[in-house]
Amino acid sequence: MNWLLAVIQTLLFVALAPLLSGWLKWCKCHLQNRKAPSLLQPYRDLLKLIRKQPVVAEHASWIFTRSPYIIFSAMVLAASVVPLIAVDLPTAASADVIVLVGFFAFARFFLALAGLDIGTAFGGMGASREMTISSLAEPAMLMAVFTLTMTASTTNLSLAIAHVLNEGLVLRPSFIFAMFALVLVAIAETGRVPVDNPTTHLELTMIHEAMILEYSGRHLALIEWASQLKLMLYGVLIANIFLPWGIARDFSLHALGYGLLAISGKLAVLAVCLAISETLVAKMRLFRVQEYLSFAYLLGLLGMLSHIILEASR
Amino acid sequence: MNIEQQDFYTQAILSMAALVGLTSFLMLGQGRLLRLIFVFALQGLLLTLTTALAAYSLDSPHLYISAMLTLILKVIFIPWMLRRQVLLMNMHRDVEALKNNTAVMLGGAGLMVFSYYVLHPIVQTSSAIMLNALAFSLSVVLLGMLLMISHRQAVAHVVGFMAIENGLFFAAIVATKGMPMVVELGVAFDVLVAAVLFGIFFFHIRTSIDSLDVDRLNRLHEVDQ
Amino acid sequence: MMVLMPAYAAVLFSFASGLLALMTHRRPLLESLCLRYAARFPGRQPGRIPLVGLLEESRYPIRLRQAVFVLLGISGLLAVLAGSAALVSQSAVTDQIGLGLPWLPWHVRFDGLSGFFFLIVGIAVSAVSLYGPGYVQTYQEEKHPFAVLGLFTGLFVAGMLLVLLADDAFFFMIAWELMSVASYFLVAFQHENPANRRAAFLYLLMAEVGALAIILGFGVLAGFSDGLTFDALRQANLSTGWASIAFVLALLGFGMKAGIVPIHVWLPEAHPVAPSHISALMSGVMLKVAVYGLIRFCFDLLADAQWQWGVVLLVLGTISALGGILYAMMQPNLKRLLAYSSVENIGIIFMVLGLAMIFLANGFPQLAALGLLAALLHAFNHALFKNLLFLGAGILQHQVHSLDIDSMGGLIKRMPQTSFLFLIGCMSISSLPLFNGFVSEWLAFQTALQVDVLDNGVLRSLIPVSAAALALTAALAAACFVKVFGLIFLGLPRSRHSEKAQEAENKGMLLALKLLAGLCFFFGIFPTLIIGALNTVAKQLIGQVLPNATLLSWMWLAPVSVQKASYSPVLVLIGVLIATGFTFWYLRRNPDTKSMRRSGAWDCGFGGLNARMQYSSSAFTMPFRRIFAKVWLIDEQIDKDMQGAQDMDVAAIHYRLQVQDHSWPKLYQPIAHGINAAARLVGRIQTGNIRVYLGYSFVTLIVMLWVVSL
Amino acid sequence: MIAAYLVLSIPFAGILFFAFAGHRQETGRLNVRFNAVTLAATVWLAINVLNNGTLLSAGKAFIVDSFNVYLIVLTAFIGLTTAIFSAPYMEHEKQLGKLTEKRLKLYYSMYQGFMLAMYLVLTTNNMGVMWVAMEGATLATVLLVSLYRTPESIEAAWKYFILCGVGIAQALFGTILLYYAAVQIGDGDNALLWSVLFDNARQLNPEILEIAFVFMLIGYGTKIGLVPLHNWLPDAHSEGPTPMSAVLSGLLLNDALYAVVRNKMLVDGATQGNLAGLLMMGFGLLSFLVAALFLHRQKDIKRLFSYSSIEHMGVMTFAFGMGGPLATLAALLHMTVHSLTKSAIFVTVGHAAQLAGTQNMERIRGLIKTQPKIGWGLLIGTVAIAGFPPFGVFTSEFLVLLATMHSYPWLAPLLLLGIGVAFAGLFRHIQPMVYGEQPEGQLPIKANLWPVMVHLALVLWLGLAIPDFLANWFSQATLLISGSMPL
Repeated sequence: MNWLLAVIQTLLFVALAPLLSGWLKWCKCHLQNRKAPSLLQPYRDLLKLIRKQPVVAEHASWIFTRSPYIIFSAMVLAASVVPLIAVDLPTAASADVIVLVGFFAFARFFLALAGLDIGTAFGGMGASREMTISSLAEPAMLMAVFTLTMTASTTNLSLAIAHVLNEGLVLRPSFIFAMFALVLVAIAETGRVPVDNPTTHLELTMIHEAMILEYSGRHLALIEWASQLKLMLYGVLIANIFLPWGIARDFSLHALGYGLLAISGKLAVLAVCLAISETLVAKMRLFRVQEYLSFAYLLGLLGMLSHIILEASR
Repeated sequence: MNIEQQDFYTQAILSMAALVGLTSFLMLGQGRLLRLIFVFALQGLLLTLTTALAAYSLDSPHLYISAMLTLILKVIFIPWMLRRQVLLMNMHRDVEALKNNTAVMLGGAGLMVFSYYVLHPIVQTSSAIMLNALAFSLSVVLLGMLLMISHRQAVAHVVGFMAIENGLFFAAIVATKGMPMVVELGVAFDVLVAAVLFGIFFFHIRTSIDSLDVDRLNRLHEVDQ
Repeated sequence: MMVLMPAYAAVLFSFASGLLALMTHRRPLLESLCLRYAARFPGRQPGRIPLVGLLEESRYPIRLRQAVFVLLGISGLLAVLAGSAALVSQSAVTDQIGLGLPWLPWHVRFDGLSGFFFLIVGIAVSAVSLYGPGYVQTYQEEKHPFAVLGLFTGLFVAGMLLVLLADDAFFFMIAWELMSVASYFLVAFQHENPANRRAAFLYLLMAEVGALAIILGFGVLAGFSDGLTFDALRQANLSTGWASIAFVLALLGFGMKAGIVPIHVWLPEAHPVAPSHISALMSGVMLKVAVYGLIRFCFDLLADAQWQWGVVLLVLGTISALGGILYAMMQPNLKRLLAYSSVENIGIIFMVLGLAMIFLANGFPQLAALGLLAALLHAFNHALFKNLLFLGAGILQHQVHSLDIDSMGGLIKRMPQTSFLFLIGCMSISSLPLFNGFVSEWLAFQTALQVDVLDNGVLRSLIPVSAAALALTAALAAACFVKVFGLIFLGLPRSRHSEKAQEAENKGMLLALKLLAGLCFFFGIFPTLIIGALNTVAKQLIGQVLPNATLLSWMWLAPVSVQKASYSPVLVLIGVLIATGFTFWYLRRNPDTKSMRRSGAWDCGFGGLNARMQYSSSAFTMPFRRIFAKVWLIDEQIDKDMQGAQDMDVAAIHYRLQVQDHSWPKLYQPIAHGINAAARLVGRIQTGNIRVYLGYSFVTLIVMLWVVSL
Repeated sequence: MIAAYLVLSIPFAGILFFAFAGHRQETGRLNVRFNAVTLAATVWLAINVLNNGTLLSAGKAFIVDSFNVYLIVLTAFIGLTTAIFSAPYMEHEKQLGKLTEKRLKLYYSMYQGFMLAMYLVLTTNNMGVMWVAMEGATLATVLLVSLYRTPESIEAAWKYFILCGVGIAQALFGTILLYYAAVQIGDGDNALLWSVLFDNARQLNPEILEIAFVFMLIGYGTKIGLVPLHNWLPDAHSEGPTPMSAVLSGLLLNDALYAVVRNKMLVDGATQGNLAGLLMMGFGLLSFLVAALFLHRQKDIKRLFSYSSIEHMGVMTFAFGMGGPLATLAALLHMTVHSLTKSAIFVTVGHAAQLAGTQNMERIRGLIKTQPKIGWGLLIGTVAIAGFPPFGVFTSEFLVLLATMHSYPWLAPLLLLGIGVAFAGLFRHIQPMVYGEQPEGQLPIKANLWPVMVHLALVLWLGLAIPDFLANWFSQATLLISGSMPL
C-alpha cells in the first residue's frame, strides 16, 4: 500500500512538473505585459518533441544518445525521494538527502559529458560553466541542508520534515539563513536568471542551453522534462522543508487531498516570487556568479553556525 | 720545597729542561734554515746529555743505549741530512720572513705558562720537579707545533716535527726514567724511517713544485674561488 | 595459525616472482638443471622432459614473464585469502620469525586491520598481475631489462605485505624501507629520461626523511617502554607532551609517504614516471600502507588520543583534499592528474580519521568506530578505482603513445571497452551514487553530521565547515573527471595517434580493468558486505562496533540508526532500472521514429568544424583558474605574431600556460638552498694549506687541555 | 697463542719476500695467497679465543680477547678481498703506464707492511708498542699514497705524513703520561701493559689519565679522521691507489678507533665522571654532521666516499663515547658493516674510475648501461652505506638511534638530520653516475666483482639476522667494554 502510494506520488511529481513551469511562464509573461501561452503549453511541446524523429550530430557517441534517459531517470528517482504530499513513505528511506544531492550530481555528470560528446565549442563551454557553477553550488546546498538535518538530527528527508512538523511553529534564525541559501542555490542550479537565462538563444551567454544545443526529438523532450522536474524538486524542497504545514501525515484520502492542495498552493506562490524576481533582476556576468554563490555558501554557513551556537548549544 | 734543597741530579735535570726550552724558543724565532738546523742539533745534544745523566745517576744501563740512539739520530744523522738538502736546494742564503715574530714569541711564552697550568694536578702525585720537567717537555712539544705553524719551509716543518719528538723523549726520560726498552727501540726506529722518508719527500716535492714552500702545496682544497 | 599460512605464502610467492625474474638471462642454467634432473629418468626421450619444452630459445622470455606474473598473481590471491580469513575469523594471530637481532626476532601479528589491508593489496596485486604481461611486452630487453622490473616489483609487493605483518618497530622499519627502496628502483626504471632520475631522487629523499621521522617516533615510544615490540610500545605510558611529539613525528613520516599537502611534492613527480602498473600499485596501494601505518601508530600504539591531534588531522586532510583536487584539475598529463587526485583522496581519508580521533577523544567510541570505518572503506574504494584509472591510463599510453589529455579525444569509438571501464572509474572517483566512491563519502558525511554530540564549540563549528569543504571537494572531483573523460574519450580526436588508436589487443589488460570496474560497481551496490567485515577491525582497534550497520538487512545501510540515516543502493538501482527501462521502451516503441538521423553539428553557419575548435583542458578549467586563482602559481603568456602593413594584423597567437605548485618555492627550495649554503660554509675548513691544518689540531689540543683542566 | 704469532709472522715474511724477490707476473696472486694464509691463521686464533676465552701470550706481550679478535678476523678478511681486487687492478694500472715494476714491488711489500702494522696494533698488549705500530702503519702507507708521483698525490702524502705524524706524537705524549701514572703504582716494565693497567685501573690517578686521554684522543683521533683533525683523510684517500683507499677506510680508521677505545676503557676504570665519553661524543657528532655537509660539495668520487668514511667513524666514536651496552654493541656492529661496505664500495669505485678513465664525477656517466655489474654494485653499495635496510648499516644506525633516544634524546634529531643530509649528499652524486645513457666510446672493462658481492652479501646477512656465534661474540665484547651485557 505504502509502496503503491509512493509510486503514485512519484508519478504525480513527474506529471505536475511541466505544469509548474507552464505556470511560471504564464506569470512571467503577464508581468512583462506579454500574451501568455496556455498553462498546458509545456505538455504540448513535450508531446510534439516525443513524436519527432531525433537528429543526432554525426560524431556523437552512445553517451550522447543515452544520457537523456539517464538524466531523466535520475530526476525521477530524486522525485521519488522528496515528500510531495505525504511524509514517511517507504521510498524516502532508500535514499536520504545526501543521496538526493548525489542524484543531481549524477544527472549533471552525464549532461556535461553529453555536451562534450558532440565535439563543438559550445558543448565544452556549457559543460565547463555548468560544472563550475554546480561545484560552487553543491557545498552551499549541503550547508543549507545540513542545518535542517542537524536540527532534526536525521538526514532522512521525510523524517526531518516530520520532525519539523512535530515541533510546531518554532522560529529558528538558522532556518531563515538556510532557506535563503537554498533559494539562491536553487536559482543557480535550475539555471534561472540571474545566473542563467533559460530562454536565451545567444550562444555565448548560454550555460544549460549550450550543452543541450544538439538535442532534438525525444532526447530533447527528456532533457526538458528533467529540468522541469529539477525546478519542481527544488521548489518542493524549499516549500516542504521550511513551511511543511499541510503535508499529509497519514494516508487517508482527505489528508492526501489536503496535502496536494497545500503543496500546489505553496508552489504557485513560490513560482510567482520567482517570476517577479526574474522580471526585476538582470542576468549577471559569468564571473560574478562566484560572488553570488559564495554569498549563498556564507548564508548556509551562518545558518549552520547559528544552529550550533544559538539553538543547540549546551 | 725550593731548588736549594734538591740534590745535584735534580738541579741538573731542571737546568737541562730550561736549556731545552730555550733552544725551542731559539728555533721558534729562527728564520735562517742552517741556524735552525744547528739549534736543533744542539737540542738533540742536550737531550743526549740529559739521558746520559739520568742513566748515570739512576744507573739504569738501557738509558745509555737510548742516549746513543739519540746522539746518532738527532744530533748527527738528521741534521746532516737536512743540511744537505738545504745546500742542495741552495736555500742557505735566503731568510724566511716570519710574520709578527714577537707575537709568536709571546704566544710561546704563554704556552709555557699554559703547560704548567694544565699539568698542575700532577703535583699531588709527585714532586715539583716532575711538574717542572713535564711542563717543560709539554711546552717543547707545543712550541714545536707552533714552529711548524709559523714556518713555511718544509725543512722547518721537519725540524719542528723532530723537536716535538725531542719533547716527548725528554718527558719520557725525566718523568718516567725512560720507557720500556722495546718501546724506546720502536720509537727510535720510527724516527729513523720518518727521517728517511722526509728525505725522499723533499726530493719529490722539489721535483713537483721546485721549491720547499709548503704554502704552495695547496692544490687539494675545497674553497670555491 | 592457519590464517598466517596464506599470508606467509603470499610474501614468499612475491619474493619468488622477483627472484624468477632474475632468471631472464639464465636460460642455459635452467636448461642444464632440467636436463640433469631428466638424466635421473633415463627412460624418457628428451622431448617429453618437463619444462625443457618451455625453455627453448624463442619463447623463453615470454614464458618467463608470464610465469613471473603468475607467481605475483598467486601471491595476490593468497593475500586476498589471508585477509578475508583474518576478517572472518576475527582473531589476531602472533608469531615470530628467527631473523633480526639476537634478542629481538621479527615479531609478526596478523589481526583484522592487517587483514583488511592485505585484502586491498591482494586485490590490487592480482589485477596488476593480470595486466602486467600485456603491458611489459613492449619493453625491449636491452633497453629496459625485465629482470630489474620483475625483481623490484616482487620485492615491492613483499615489502608492503611485510609492513602489514610487522609487530615490532625494527621489523616494521625494515619492511617499510624495503618497500620504499624497491619502489624507488621502479621509479628510476626508465632512467634514461631525466624526469625519472629527478623524480626518483626526490622520492627516495622524501622516503628517507619520512622513515627517519617514523624511527624517531618509535624511538620516543621506546624511550618510555622496555623493548621494541608493539606490545611493549602499547604499554609505554608517556606524558601528553611526549605523546604529542610522537604523534607529530608519525604524522610527518606517514603523511610524507601518503602525500599530505604540503609534503606531497614527490608524489606527482614519482607516480607518473613509473611504469603504469607500478604507478597503480604505488598510488593505489602504497599510500594505503602509509595510512595503515598512521592508524596502527595513532589508534593502536598511542594509548589515549587527544582531540587536538584529531583537529590537526582534520585540517591537514581538508587542505590536502581541496589542494589535491585543485592541482589535479590543472594537470595536462593524465597520470600526473591521477597522482594529484590520490593526494585528494588521501586527504579525505585523513579528514575522516581526524573525525574518528576527535570522537574517540571525547568519549564516543561508537562514532569513532563509524569514522574509522568510513576512512577504511574509502581507502579500500580508492584502491579499487585508482588502480582502475591508472591501468586504464597505461592502456591509453600504449595505444595513443601519449599521456597528454589535449592530444586525445574521440577514443570512445575506437576503444569502446576501455572507455566504458574508464567511465566507471571516473564515476566512482567522482562519488556518484550506485558506485563505491559514493558510499564512503556518504559515511564520511554521516560521521561529520554527528557533531551535535560534542560540547566543544570550536569542534562544533569546525567540523561542519570541513564537511562543506568535503562537499566542495566532491563537486570539484566530479568536474575534474568530467573533463578527463570528456576530453579523452569524447568529441573529435585531437591528434593523428588518437585517430589511429585501436582497442588494446591483449585480453589480460582489459580483464584486469574489468575485474576492478566490476568490484567498483559491486561494492557500490552491496557495501554492507565489506562494512560487516570492517566492523571486526573497529572492534579490535576501538573495542566498539557500529550498533546496527546492517540492522535491517543486507540491502540497507544505516550506520547510526534507521531514524538518523539510511541508504539502500539496491533499491536505488532497481528504481533506476525501472525508470530508464520504461522510458526507453515507451519512447522508442514507434518504429518510424525509432531510428535516429545523423547530421552535422551546429557550427553557427560558418561550416568547417574541426577538432581544434573543441574545448581544450586548459579552456575547460579556465573558470576555475579565475575563481581559485590564488591556489596556483599561474604563468600565462600570450604573444602574437604581427605582420602586414606596420604590423597591425595578427598572423598567429601563441598561448603558453604553466601552473605550478606553491610548496616548491615556499618549502623545498629554501631547504635545498640552506643545505648548499651550509655546505659552502663548511667547505671553508678545507683550505688546502697544511699550516692551517696544523693550526686546527694545535687549537683543538689547547682547547681540550683547557677543558679537562677546568 | 701460536696462531697469534703466525698472524704476525706471515705478513712479516711477506714484506721481506716482496721486497727482495722483485716483481713478477704472479706477484699479485702471491699477495692474495699470503693474505689467505693469514686469514686462515686468524680464523684459527678466533676459534681458540671462542673456545677458551682471552689469550695472554707468555710475558703478556700480546693479548687477544673477544674485543680485538673479531677485528683481527675482519682485518684479515678485508685484507684478502682487497688483495684479490688489487691484483688485476694494479696490473691494469701498470698497462696504462701509470706504474713501474719497481713501484709495484714497493706496493706489494708495503701492503704486507701495512697489514703487519694493523695486526700488531690489534694484538699487542703494550700501549707503547701499539703507538709504535700505529706510526708504522702511517710510514708504511705514506709512500703508497704518493705511489703515482703526481703533484697532487705527493701533496696528499706530505699532508698525511705531517699531520698524522704530529697527531700521533701527541698520542705518544699521552702514552708517556699513562706510563707515568702507571709507574706511580706498579713496577716499571709491565707498567704499560694494557691488561695490567686494566686490572688495577682503579688506583691510577684520574687527573693524569684524563689529560693523557685528551692527548690520546687528539693523537689517534687524527688517524680516525675526527673533525677538525680530518683534513689529511680525503686527500690521502683520493690520491692513493684505490686498494689503498679501501684498506685505509676499512682498516686503519677502525684500528685507530680501537686504540682510543682501549684507552677509554682504562680512563673509565680510573675516573668516576664520564669525561672521556663526553669528549668522544662531541667529536663524533661534530665529525658526523660536518662530513655529511662536505658530501654535498665533492667532485672526486673517492673524496666523496672518504668523507662518508669520516661520517661513519663519527657515528662509531659517538656510540662508543655514549657507552652503555646497546650503544657499544651498535658501535661494534657498525665497525664491521662499515668496513665491509666501504671497502666493497671502493672496489667498485676503482673499477668505475678505470671504466670512465677519470675520478671526476661529472665525467662518470651511464655506468649501468655500460657495465651493469659495476653500476649496480655501486648503486647497491651506496644504498647500503646510506643506511637502508635490509643492509646491516641500518641495523647498527637504528641501534645507535635507539640508545641515543634512551640516554640523550635531544641529540637524536641532530643524528637524524645528519643521516638525512648525508644521504642526500651521496645520492645527488651517485644517481647521475649510474643512471642515464652510455657515453659514446665508453666500453666495459675486465673487472672482478665477486669480492664486492661477498661483502655486500655479508652486510645483507648481518642486516637480516645476526648469527648466534657472532651475536655472543659481540655480546662478549660488549661485556668487556661496557661492563654489562646487551639487552
